[in-house]
Amino acid sequence: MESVGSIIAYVVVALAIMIFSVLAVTTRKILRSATFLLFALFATAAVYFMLGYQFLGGVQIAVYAGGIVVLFVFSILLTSHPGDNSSKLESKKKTVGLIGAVAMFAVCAWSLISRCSVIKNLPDLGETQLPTMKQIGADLMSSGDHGYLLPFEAISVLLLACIIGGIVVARKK
Amino acid sequence: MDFLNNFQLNSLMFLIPSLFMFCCGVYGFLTRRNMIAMLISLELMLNAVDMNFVVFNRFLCPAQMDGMFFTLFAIAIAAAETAVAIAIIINAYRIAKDIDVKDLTKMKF
Amino acid sequence: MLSNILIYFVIVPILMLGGLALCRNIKQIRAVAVAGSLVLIGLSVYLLVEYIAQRGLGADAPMLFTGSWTWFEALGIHLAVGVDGVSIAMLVLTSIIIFAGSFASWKIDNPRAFFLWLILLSTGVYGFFISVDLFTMFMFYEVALIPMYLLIGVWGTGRKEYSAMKLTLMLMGGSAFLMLGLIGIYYNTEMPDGSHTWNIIEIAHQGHIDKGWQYFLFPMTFVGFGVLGAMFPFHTWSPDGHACAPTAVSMLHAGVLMKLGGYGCFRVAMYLMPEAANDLAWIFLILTGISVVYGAFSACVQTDLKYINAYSSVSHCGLVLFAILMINTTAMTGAVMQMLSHGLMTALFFALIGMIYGRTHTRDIRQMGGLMKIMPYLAVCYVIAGFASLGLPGLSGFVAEMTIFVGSFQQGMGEYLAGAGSLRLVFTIVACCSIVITAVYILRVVGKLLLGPVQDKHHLELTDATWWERLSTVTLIVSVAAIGCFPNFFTGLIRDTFSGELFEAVKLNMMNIF
Amino acid sequence: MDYSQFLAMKQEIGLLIVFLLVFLYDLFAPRYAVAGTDKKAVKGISMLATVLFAVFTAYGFCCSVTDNAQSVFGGMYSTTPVVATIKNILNIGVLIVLIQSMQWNASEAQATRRAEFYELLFITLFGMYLMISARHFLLFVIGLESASLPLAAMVAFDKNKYESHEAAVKYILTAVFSSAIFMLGLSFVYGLAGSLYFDKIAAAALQDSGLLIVAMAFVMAGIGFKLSLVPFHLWTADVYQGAPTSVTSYLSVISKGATAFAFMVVMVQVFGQFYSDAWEWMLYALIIATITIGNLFAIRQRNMKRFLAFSSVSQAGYIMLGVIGANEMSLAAMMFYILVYIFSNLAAFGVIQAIENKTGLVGMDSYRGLHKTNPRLAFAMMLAMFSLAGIPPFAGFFSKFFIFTGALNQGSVAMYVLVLIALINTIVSLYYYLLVVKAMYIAPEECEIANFKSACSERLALVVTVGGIILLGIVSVVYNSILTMTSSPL
Amino acid sequence: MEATLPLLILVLPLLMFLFLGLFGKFMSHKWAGIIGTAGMGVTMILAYYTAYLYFFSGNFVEDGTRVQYIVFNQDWLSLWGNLVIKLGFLLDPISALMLVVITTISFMVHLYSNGYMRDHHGVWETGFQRFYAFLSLFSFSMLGLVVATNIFQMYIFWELVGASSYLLIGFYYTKPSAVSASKKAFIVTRFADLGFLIGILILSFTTGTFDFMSLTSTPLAGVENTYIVDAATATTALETGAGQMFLGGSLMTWALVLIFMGGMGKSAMMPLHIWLPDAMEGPTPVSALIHAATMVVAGVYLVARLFPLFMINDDLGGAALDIVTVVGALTAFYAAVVACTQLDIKRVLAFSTISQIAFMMVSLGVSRPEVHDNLGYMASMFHLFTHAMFKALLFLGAGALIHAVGSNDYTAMHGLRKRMPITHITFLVGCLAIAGIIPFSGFFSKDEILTACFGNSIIAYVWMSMVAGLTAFYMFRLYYLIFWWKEHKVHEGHHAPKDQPWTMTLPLVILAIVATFAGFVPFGDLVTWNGHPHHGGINWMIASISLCVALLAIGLATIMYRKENPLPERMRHLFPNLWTWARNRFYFDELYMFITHKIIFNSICKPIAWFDRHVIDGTMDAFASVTNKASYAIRGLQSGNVQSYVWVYLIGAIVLGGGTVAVIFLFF
Repeated sequence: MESVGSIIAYVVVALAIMIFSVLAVTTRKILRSATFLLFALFATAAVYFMLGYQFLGGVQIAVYAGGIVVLFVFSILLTSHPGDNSSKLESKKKTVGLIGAVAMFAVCAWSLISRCSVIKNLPDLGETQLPTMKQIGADLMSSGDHGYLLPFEAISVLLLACIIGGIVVARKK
Repeated sequence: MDFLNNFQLNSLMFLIPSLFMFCCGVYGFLTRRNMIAMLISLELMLNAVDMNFVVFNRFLCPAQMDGMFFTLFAIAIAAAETAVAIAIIINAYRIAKDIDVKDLTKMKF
Repeated sequence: MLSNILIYFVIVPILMLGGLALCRNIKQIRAVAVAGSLVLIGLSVYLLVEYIAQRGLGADAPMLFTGSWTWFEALGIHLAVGVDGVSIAMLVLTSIIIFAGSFASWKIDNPRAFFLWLILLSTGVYGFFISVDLFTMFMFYEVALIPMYLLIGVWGTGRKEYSAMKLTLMLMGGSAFLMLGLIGIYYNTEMPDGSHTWNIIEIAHQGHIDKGWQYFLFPMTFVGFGVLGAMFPFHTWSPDGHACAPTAVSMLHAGVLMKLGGYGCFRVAMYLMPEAANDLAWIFLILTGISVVYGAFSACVQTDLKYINAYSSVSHCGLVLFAILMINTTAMTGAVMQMLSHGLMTALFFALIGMIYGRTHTRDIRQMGGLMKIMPYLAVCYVIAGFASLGLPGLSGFVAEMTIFVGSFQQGMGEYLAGAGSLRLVFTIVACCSIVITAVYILRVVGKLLLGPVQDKHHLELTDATWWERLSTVTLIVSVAAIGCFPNFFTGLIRDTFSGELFEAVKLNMMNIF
Repeated sequence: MDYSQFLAMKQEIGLLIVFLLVFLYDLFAPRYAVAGTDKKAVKGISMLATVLFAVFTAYGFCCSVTDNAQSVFGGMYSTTPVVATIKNILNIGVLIVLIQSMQWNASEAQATRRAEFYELLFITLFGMYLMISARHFLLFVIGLESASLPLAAMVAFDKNKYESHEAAVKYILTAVFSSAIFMLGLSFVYGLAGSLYFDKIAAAALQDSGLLIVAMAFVMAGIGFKLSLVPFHLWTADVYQGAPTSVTSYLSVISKGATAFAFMVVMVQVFGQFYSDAWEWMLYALIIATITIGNLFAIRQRNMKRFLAFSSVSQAGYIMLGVIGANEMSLAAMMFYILVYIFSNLAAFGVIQAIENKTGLVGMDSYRGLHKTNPRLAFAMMLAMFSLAGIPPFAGFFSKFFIFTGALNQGSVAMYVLVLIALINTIVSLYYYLLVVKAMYIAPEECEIANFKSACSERLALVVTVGGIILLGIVSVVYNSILTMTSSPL
Repeated sequence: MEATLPLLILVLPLLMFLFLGLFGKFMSHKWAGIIGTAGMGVTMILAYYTAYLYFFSGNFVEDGTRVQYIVFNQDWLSLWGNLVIKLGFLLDPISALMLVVITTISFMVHLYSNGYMRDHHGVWETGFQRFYAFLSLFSFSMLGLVVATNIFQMYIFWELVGASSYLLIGFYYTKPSAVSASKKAFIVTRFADLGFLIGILILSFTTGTFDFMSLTSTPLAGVENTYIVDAATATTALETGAGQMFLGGSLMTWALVLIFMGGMGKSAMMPLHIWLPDAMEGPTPVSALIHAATMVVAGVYLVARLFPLFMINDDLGGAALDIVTVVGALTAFYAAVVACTQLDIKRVLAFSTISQIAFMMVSLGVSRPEVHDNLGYMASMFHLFTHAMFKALLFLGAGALIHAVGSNDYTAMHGLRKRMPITHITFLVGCLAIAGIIPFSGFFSKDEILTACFGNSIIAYVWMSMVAGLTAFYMFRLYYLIFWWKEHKVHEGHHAPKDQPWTMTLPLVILAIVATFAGFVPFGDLVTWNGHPHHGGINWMIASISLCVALLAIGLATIMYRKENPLPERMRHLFPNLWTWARNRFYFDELYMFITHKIIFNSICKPIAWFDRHVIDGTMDAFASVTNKASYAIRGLQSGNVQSYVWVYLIGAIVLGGGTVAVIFLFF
């Protein structure tokens, strides 16, 4: 049994995710699209909070909403003039896209539903078992089992590479 | 209110919206002609995946935090990807003065 | 390793390749080619003598001069060599044809590259004949095939690109089946210690292949080699390929390379899988029987000299495979004799055609005539080659054909009277008919090309053979006549293989099935 | 926290040191010593990177000889003799690529991003190392992304060429899409198994279900993308064509080789247990499609780079035959195949690059009559084609033969059918490889490429690759030592 | 007997062939002729000596029987089990006879050719050396054939004579008619040889031997070096073989009939005779040697060689011998009728040859032990001998005429009896001999043949007598047309025909003498089927009847052809169709032309060649073009649009996953 509040919260979040996703890919104004993406990302962050991963929710908002979407907006402003509408889609293209998306959805959803072991109720956990900041920090620096020191180091290299790559590509000369 | 009384959050309730989000991303990627819009669709897809990991982690195996950490790193990767992609797209825009993916079909067959 | 004489059949050509790379002018290139081929002839003759001597001293192993050196240990791949009479006959044949071929291409363009490829080809051929390891055998087989592409493509005439491509692809198509078959054989051999082996001798002696697998592997290997043996309906590379190839290549290809097919069919397909060979022989008997008459009939209406000869090769090589499928000592001996005979004779033919073409610049028999008057030497050689082809006694063709016919007939009639079906008998008689058809097309060519009035007045100014051409043809004619006059020497050499211990084991299997 | 565990990652650390040295040189050396077109600048950074990498390669060999299998970071990272060997094989390839690219890097267009080329290249290689050694999917994903994101930047390196940018866009978009699909599959796997450690997933004793298979399919698609397995290959041709040739050759051999190995590890260690052999059947279908469609496309190509792209698609199918065999012998055969493929393909790319650097021509028609003007280049190209086509006595024949032998080890009829299809496809591939030979040797026209003297580095690379093509197969030591390595567990 | 002497007989011509063939062009024509002729002369002397030793030394008679004696027998090629092809030298009555005949005629021809092979000014024909080389080759092959110890040796030399015949017919190789004639001769005989070969194969299968002595089972013992025959084995083999049936006939009958087919080809029996008239395109001495005296009787010789087998077959109820008779009888009549209408002098002689050989065949065919102890066999050999002499004479005479006149057509001759007296006389002798006028040799041999026929059946006798009459008629028709009638005017610048130089007339004279007196040779003592002397004189009743027939025919010919008169013309209008058909040789050539060109070439070869190029080759090309088409068809996959790439990717992944799930869930 869930509290009514959580039910409402769930419904709102789920609807938000779906609606903003649809809007993000269907709106003809590119800047709006970025905005709807932002909302969808917020909704996702809400899910994280709902499930008790506050740190993750924070990261989601900070990196995605604060970083990536801003990047999008900048680049949109750089490459298109405000008020530009993308032209209407050809129906053929729409159909093709729909076929792909629906097929994907059908196959995955069917396999998810048919697989009962994946469908589980929310396990009731004590506060202690949810990841705390401290624990997350410790795990990130741990080199043992379920320690993430190596990926942490590795991704730094990746980010460095992406910085170099981005600079090389974007450099004028 | 029986329905409400018996209502329990289960994993599917989160998986389906996330899947829906993923498929929206797919649709967008397949149909949008603006490359940045395509990137936006990709972000939706990646985000859906992240959500999947978190949901699975929380519902199925809360003991370890593999999923959460994966999501953490995936967000970083997504950021890096976006950065590089946007750099490349802007670069292409500088050359082609256009951002329509349809025009990038010089090489084919 | 170097103490084994057989290795030198590969080493000498490789040294020749090195020598060619160092050559500065055409004279040196010729010198290398001639010296190398002389060394090879010497080696083959020495091997022949030594082999006979060892047999005379009572060596009764199925193969002599055997040697085996591990190559890829984990896969059981060895560089294993060994020869019996058949291989020696083939080695001698190869040496003679390479010798003659070198002289026939005395004036070729870009001689260094030409001889490089030619020698690479012969390396493959030699390697194939000395190997008793399926892997090395297959490797050398393919080494021998690919130079054909460039040799035809670069130095050929006519639709050379098309023909070269077709030839290469079809032959490689055959070898695709072959590769599958060979790997299959490897995995289905079962040595006493449970391991697999590639070694032919070991497989034939101990590693009995499961019968069910034989039914799959036998057709694979037989067709694989059969493509090179110009088996109907996989022969169509032959007319086009031969027609476009330069002289020495036609010689080597028809003379030696097509023999790889026959040799492989018997050494791998028949030898290692006698049961399947026995049960499935009928399919291939029909195909090869068709080849024999089909090639001959097709040759009757061709107007291009090389096409005539190519179809005639289809017919003759069909007879080789046909005889192999008879599964008896005589017919199989005949098959090897036919390989020798056809190799020499057809090389002679192609050499002559090349020489005639080099003078008249046409191969269309309708545009030539009366060459006997203009170039009597070449014409006479052509007639001799023709007689050899139509099986005139005293030349090699007769010996081979008669051995085959007697062997096949004995087998066929025996089976028929024993109530085991008349297929072999009927097809033997069909094959016999080829001697008439062969006479028809050979005499047609001789009549149109050499005899009668001179067709083209320009031809009157042409000259007869030069010394190197004479040397080339004389070598071949002497060999053809030698086989034709003293056949027992050669059949004796070959027969060992088919009546030796190895073949007895095979035949034993066969009798059980019968 | 046990930082000593990093010491197990000798090769990664070594590579990072090389990277850092180059990076620091780039940062702190005077500008004229890195950028510009004067000799010193040109030589400095290229020589530094190449020599350092050569030293590192040698060091890698020393490691692999002495080191035992080790698993560190809670089983997230593992190194074994086999893994060290494949890394060494890749190092050799990269070294050749570096030597080949020196001439291109000396060009004016490269003046301002010479060092970045090396830096990005080393990082992608680092990513591949991680992919190969990863025993946890997070690390694997990071490796995969490190191996592909910087590559996108490298594809776009050719500033002046429109194709380069088009290729980069296509590459980055499909790569990100692919990684999304890949991670979706991973999320399902995670949902089913509850862990991302390879061994734990394998030990999870999962029930058979559609979800698992769909997840497997997505994972395969994600890795297959990098391998350019059909139908995940469509980016290949465009990217290969558009990218600078050095990058193309790097993509076609190193990236492919590393991914193939990683793919094998994932399939055998993670999915090998599920559904007994469902993954084999899926791979079976992919192999047939890959070989056949790659070949069919390759037939029609007139651009050498695009042609080699499709050829490499088809080659990927052959490499996968080593995976599907799923035994020691086919593992060894696969590694040998990768090695030989590196040499053969790099020989071809070496010739293409030499000609492109000199004349800018990459069309097959420009190669007509090449043997008259540049006989050595033509010869090297021909050997490369023969080796790729699997013609003895060149190395390609041996690798093909071994990979077929390995695949048939199971002895099932399905395998025979698969190998037969592959063999029939070798005929088609022979056809188009011979087309190149035909253009160079048989076509009667005058060649539009005049005789020229290629740069020292290019010649060195060609000598090495041609030597490899000739010797790798015949000298059985190579294969035998690889086999010795693979007889130890992964 | 030493092996050297017989070996020399074989080797000498072979050496001559190699010598003249390889070095001929380095020597003058004259010396080539002299060397060739001398070589043949030596061979002839050796052959005579051998024959003398065989017949008269007494060493080869055991208990009143002439033995078969193997001088040497060398393994040549080992085949199946005991089947070994040997090359050897078998001396027995018929081979000794043949040695004499062949060397004699060959020597005469060698001698004669010295004159014949140059024109009126004494200029030698081109290729004169080659001509002698080929003659030597032929002599070698023919000698090898007759002394064969086994059937395969016979087959080997059989092929060789065919080849040398081919070379000699085509001697004037620039003449298209000669080329096609030689080709025809070779191919027709080759076709017959196919039968021969299969016959040999069957025979060797049933009996397990090639050897004549084993086959004919004449056990002889006591003579040194004699081949000891295991008669029991051979007979058993024969009987088992004879009992096995194949397609309605016993194997043995099949074997013998097929072997006889080979003989039919060589001996130009109908319907395989068509090559012989055309073979007259060769130089006339060649016709005399090969196509009259020696090679064409090889078929008869073959049947004679295997005669005991034929007899056994006959005993067992096989039809082989009857087939020989019927074929011979039909051919004899056919050829005689055709000979009556031909214009070309050599063709008349050619048909006459066919007819005469058919006589020998019939003679063998009717020969039975119960009829005068196989008189037919002896008669056949006798006729072979006499025919060789007088037919060679006729041909050489014809050659002299042709050489003098420059044409084969006797309408160009007429009235030559005064201008060429020697030729006239010798030719007349030949005509009388062939017509069977006492005391010329033909009379005796033909009489014995008719006696043999009479003993067998009255029909055969009447039939053959009729043919004998026809023979006399057409020969004298020829004789009158050439030597009588009104002489043609000699045109300006042409030489008047006259007798030829001694090299040509000497052989004529010698042969005329032989042809006259050969009938008195005590043949019955020398050549019989079993080696026992044959005793029996002339059957005067039959002899006188046949003499009458011959004289009547000659009389008729005299009436019709002695002078130019309308009688022949009237006769011709009496039987217009018969005449036309006979003149056109009953359209056999046209029939063969139809079969070879229309059926074999146009209906078999060309369709096969078309099939090969279009269907088989087309299929192979189709693989290539289908691949190319497929390649073209799927190029849309690579549309260049990244979204379509991704779509394919996506669908690929979904199908891979979903498809596998579907397959597993549906089928497992």
